[in-house]
Amino acid sequence: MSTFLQQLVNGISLGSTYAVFAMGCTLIFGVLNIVNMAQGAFFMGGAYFGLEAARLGLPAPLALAVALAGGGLLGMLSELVIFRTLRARGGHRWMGLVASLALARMMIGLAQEIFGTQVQRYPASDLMQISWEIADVRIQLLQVVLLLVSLLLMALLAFVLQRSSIGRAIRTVAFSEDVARIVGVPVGRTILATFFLAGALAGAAGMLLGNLFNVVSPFMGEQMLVKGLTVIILGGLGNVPGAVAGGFLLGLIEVFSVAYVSSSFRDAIGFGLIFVILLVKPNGLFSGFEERRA
Amino acid sequence: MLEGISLSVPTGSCVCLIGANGAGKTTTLSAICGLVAASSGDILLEGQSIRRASADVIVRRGVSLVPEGRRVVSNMSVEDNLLVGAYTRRDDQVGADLESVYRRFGRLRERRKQFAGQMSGGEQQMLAIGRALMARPKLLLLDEPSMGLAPQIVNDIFRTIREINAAGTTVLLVEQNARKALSIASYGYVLESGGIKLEGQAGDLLKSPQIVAAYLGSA
Amino acid sequence: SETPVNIGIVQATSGGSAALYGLMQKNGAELAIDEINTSGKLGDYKLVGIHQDDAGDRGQSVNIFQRLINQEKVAVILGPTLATSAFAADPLAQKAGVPVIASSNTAPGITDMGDYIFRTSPPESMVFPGVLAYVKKKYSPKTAAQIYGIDDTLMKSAYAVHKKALESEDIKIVATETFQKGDVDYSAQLTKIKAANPDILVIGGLAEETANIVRQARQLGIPPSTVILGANAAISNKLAELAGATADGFTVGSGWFIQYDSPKNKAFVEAYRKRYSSDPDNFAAQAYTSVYVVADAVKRAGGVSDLKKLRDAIAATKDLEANNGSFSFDAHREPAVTPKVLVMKGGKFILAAD
Amino acid sequence: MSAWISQFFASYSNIIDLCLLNSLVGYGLFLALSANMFSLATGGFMALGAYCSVYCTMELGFPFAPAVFAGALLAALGAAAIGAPVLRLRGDYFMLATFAFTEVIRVIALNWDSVTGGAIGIFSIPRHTETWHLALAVAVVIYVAYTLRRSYFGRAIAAVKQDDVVAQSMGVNVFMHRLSLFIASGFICGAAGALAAHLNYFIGPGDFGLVRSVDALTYPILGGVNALAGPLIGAIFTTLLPEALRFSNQLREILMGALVVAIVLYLPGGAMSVFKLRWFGVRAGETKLAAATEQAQS
Amino acid sequence: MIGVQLEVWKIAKRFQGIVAVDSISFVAAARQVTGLIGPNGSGKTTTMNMITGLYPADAGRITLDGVPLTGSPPHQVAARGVARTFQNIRLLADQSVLANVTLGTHLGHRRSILAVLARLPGVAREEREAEGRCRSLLDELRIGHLAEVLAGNLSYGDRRRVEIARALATRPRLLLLDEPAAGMNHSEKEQLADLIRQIKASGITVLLIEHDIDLVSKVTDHIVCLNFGREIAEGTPAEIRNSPAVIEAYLGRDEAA
Ligand SMILES: Nc1ncnc2c1ncn2[C@@H]1O[C@H](COP(=O)(O)OP(=O)(O)OP(=O)(O)O)[C@@H](O)[C@H]1O
Ligand SMILES: Nc1ncnc2c1ncn2[C@@H]1O[C@H](COP(=O)(O)OP(=O)(O)OP(=O)(O)O)[C@@H](O)[C@H]1O
Ligand SMILES: [Mg+2]
Ligand SMILES: [Mg+2]
Repeated sequence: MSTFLQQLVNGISLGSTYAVFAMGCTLIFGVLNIVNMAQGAFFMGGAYFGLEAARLGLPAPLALAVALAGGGLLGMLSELVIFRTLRARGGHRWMGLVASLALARMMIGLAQEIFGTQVQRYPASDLMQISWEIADVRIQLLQVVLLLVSLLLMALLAFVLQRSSIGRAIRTVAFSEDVARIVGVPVGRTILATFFLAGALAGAAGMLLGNLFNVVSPFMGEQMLVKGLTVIILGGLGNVPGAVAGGFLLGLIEVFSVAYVSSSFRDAIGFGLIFVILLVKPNGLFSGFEERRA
Repeated sequence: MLEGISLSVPTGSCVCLIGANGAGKTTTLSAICGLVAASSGDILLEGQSIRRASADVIVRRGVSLVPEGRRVVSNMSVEDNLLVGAYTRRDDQVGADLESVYRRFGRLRERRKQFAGQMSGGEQQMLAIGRALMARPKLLLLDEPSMGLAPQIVNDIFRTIREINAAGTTVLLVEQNARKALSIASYGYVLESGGIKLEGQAGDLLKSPQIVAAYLGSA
Repeated sequence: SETPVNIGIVQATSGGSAALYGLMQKNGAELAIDEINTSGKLGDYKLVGIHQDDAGDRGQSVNIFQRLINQEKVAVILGPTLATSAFAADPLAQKAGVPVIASSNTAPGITDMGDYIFRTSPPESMVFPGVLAYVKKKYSPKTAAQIYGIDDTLMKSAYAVHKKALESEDIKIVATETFQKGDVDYSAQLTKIKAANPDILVIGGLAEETANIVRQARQLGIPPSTVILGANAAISNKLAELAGATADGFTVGSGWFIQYDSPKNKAFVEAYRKRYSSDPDNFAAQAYTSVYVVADAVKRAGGVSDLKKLRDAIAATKDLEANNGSFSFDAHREPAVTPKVLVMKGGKFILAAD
Repeated sequence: MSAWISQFFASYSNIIDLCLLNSLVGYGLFLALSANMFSLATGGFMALGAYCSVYCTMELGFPFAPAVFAGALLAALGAAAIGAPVLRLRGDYFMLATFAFTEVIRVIALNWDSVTGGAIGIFSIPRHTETWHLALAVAVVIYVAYTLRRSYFGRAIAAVKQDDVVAQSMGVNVFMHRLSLFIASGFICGAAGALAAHLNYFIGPGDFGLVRSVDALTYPILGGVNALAGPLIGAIFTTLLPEALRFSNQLREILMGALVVAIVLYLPGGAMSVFKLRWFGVRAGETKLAAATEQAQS
Repeated sequence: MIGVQLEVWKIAKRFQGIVAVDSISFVAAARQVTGLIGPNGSGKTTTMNMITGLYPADAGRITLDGVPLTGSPPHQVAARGVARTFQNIRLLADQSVLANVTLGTHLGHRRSILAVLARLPGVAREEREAEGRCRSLLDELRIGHLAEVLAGNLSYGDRRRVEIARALATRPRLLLLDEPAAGMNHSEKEQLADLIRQIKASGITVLLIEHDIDLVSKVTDHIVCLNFGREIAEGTPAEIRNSPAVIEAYLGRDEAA
């Protein structure tokens, strides 16, 4: 029983890192409908920003703010350098994929140059070490914080997207820039703000994960990007609660397939399941109905 | 595609623009609200040039467009489509205006939670008009607002345009239904091959034999 | 005038975690080349290192091998970083008759590719049984759990070696778990292992992975009485840095370690620190040794005009003074070194007291 | 002179082979992309082709050609099998499902030691693939693509790509068209996998993962999805780039990224759109359009 | 080309609780023009979508010359000789007008893929014929000069013409037109009316959805009027224009003649 509970805790804490990162992804991939493969690099960048801040002796919340801002700035940079130009020149969505992959590559190379190739860790702080043992189940303070942060961010973001005029503006821009202009939405600024938001979420996720698992490396974003994409598609593109639910789901699937089947088939089980889910729900688990019509 | 068009829409008036397919009517409206850049000439709004202003700035200054082909945001609900129409507004009258759009188009109220993309053609047209009204524009540009609407609704639409105009909004109307358009407009321009071919008081145009033959048909 | 001896150094310095090992080896090799050239011990011969980065991509490794062999006319190739690259590229050198000396490939079958293929990195099978024997003697464990990287050639073969050694020592394997490159969370596997309550835990992972597994294992409450053993590749300064105090008691075997007490080694560590302002690891040391092996062979072969002769000279390397004592190749062109058992204590590897 | 050529070939033959091999994969993806199928199944298809053909040559003693065919066929069968359910999915959902396929194949390859050798892979594979095999395969695929593009089949595919409702309403069996392209793409990728396996003595599961699939997509996209030569140009460019930039050592990754970004930004229609750039101030194709619209107004 | 008779019997369609078509039955007689009118959202386009197989009908039956059509996917319906235009114009925007129209000839090609790959002589001939026919269709619709223009650059009215040309290129036996006159002015509508009469004269059955009651009256033989997914009136144009139900629900007082 305690093993089961421990695995549940493991799954939820892994899932919450996926969830925070996936929220940023769903903003860009789902809501804005832009393929930005550099999202994983913002995640990595955020972790390094946070790391440097922590090494300068900033307290954890402030370091998190630095990671957030850093990730956000990187996001804005990618919009300004790549996507804005591509849009202006009528590039295809797929070109964004190639360009952002290349951007991610540059950022990884740059991180290697600046911080070295090796994995680094956050300075050990007492706060990070706190953990409890309840009925033989270990829970870290950090895990709880991460869970709360992901739920809070979800509530906030879902509200902004669904209920506020900013959310409507973003969705309108994503549908058609011309339509957005017609109703007076400043297209460029809105997209830039969305990129900031998505980058900030990625950066925050990077720092949280870096703290929880003690791994900051130039390559940390690559696998996370894959997880993030999986999660947002699983949860239904552009659906913020879906991304969060999908994050927890993926975390739990992974942990439980290790726990009760076999760790060597973890990914096969995970992806096999996703395959089946997609066949049953072709627009993701939490999709509404088809909005297009003939 | 357009060459040397000059037209003026006095404050508070209702001016109508007619012409054959491909004459350049849509392009004219697009140029006014900043969607396409005019390659020469100037566009003045209340005496100030808006030729180089970006579309969102123009909208903020009170220009609102009902675009050709509806262009509703298909993956957003009807209500959100209307609310995004009021994006530039910061006053507290938005709710009241929403109510008045719903009063005008009962169908939209029934379907406020439905995705706009799932609406029928005519319902989308109502939505596009409603969205433009939500901005409370000073200048309303309408590109074939009656397209795809049932006759009864068409009459409603023209009545609405007249009311809005009477309430002080300046209207520039592009219509294929020239007879109806000229009957509510005060002044009209006829566009052909990217240039203005004829202009005059709406009443005079309605009687012009040329216009009757080409655009009105015998009633 | 000087006769150049071109030495191809095929090490990944970009493109993923391979770069970590590649960079170290490149550093070690270049340090050795410069030392030898300034010492003038090769007389008219001057070693010229030609480093090429294959980014850990074996398509590129093959491209590089072709060019080094046919265009640069290298006398010997050091590398490549990854065993998968070696399997693809080494046959070219074998065919062309150019000796290859690997200093990080520890997978089985490397030297089976042909008589021109050598390595200075002791394969896991040479190292681990000694480590296990030591642990068995000291703690007499009955049960073991294994965790290894299933998608890594190196770790997959390390796993097989570990398993065989455990079986031959009659230690029961109560749990076998795997992970993949890029994983950061091992808690699911470790929770399972904790439930199986093994006496020892054997990790088949690279240094960074191992560090995290060790740390998370302790965090999840796997008790200090469970001794943790690692693979040869886990030996790195990173381990202590990443795992902190939780790494205490971590046990590994190695052909080389930084505190090895010999004048040659002290000089190497000193020179390395001075030049790169960081500590060398065993990959750097093995690459360093490789260059000395080449230099020695060039001398004995009397030049590089005949690569067959050079190969024979390399194969005949015997009792060469190296930074880990004396170095020889065995009949299979594998390093004949006596591995040492190291235990982590207070952030440092120390020689295990028997 | 001939000495120079043989020296050149000895030094660079693997690069040439890789260019051709990647082009072949690129054309496999080109077909899929031409019907809007953003497929990440490439890695899986190549793995099927590679392992199957190696099994045929090394275990069953097949000659080379039948072994390659068997590999390609198995990949095509794989495409047919997953095609039916997966082709119902749209856009990114399709992408994820094909990626899931690749991952499942990779994990199977990692675990099925007796056939695939697990992570250690299979080495000492006989080297059968010659440069002319690859060149021939690329030539055949280009011919097929070229001929089909200009036929009613090509028009139907173009319609499927942009609006499948329209295509259906004009009598195009959208599902069958997409499925046959997907199978063709699987066949080509499988053949490429088989050829790759017999090129470099060694295969392992790491060769066929996500990276492989994404790289394969970038060839046609970077080259230009609307031009037949796109995949060729894209593949050659991406294969040569790391070699050409080798001088830059540590900065290589950064330079490579920057170059690709620059190309995408300056040629947003792909590298092949360089031919549509303004030469002499006039854009190819533009004059025609302007003339036509002028007429329209008179 | 011999037009077919379309029979629609008690078809229904609902979307998540919205009843789009409740129960509709009508017959579009062979080689005649039948009008389908009704207020916005009354289910006209949905009916057309069910006929063409884009939406499966929830209930009811659709037949062509007595042979059931219900349940066939759209491409099979097209193969039976049913062609349509779309109310929300659906052209391939980045392709030329000619390419858009030539797509309509898809079903006309008899040569197999293998023949295409082998470049048999018949293939090229077929292609040439198809292109020739499409060009003459464009000329008929007075947009021949726009053949090479990208469809996305056309004005609204011209796009409608391309839609019609594309549908005609399929050599239909039943042509479904969804508001073809939207966006056209008076004289353009006159031309369209002539075209519809010509189409009828060539023996094609036409089902016409249109809000311009004058146009509908001019060209149709028979009109069906819907409201809230049900049929409220049926008859000749004159009968419909005078039907109180139609006036009440659809035309409004001013339009009644
Ligand atoms: N992006 C473009 N590129 C080239 N030509 C264009 C473009 N947009 C419009 N045109 C051309 O400009 C001319 C005017 O088009 P416009 O859409 O303004 O006509 P319109 O008067 O609104 O016609 P309609 O009544 O059919 O809507 C047309 O001939 C059209 O082909
Ligand atoms: N896919 C869909 N999902 C939900 N509701 C739909 C869908 N398609 C149509 N509807 C609804 O069904 C009703 C009938 O739509 P339809 O398009 O058939 O109307 P119509 O008679 O063609 O109207 P119009 O003259 O305005 O084009 C409308 O109220 C519409 O909102
Ligand atoms: Mg227009
Ligand atoms: Mg309709």
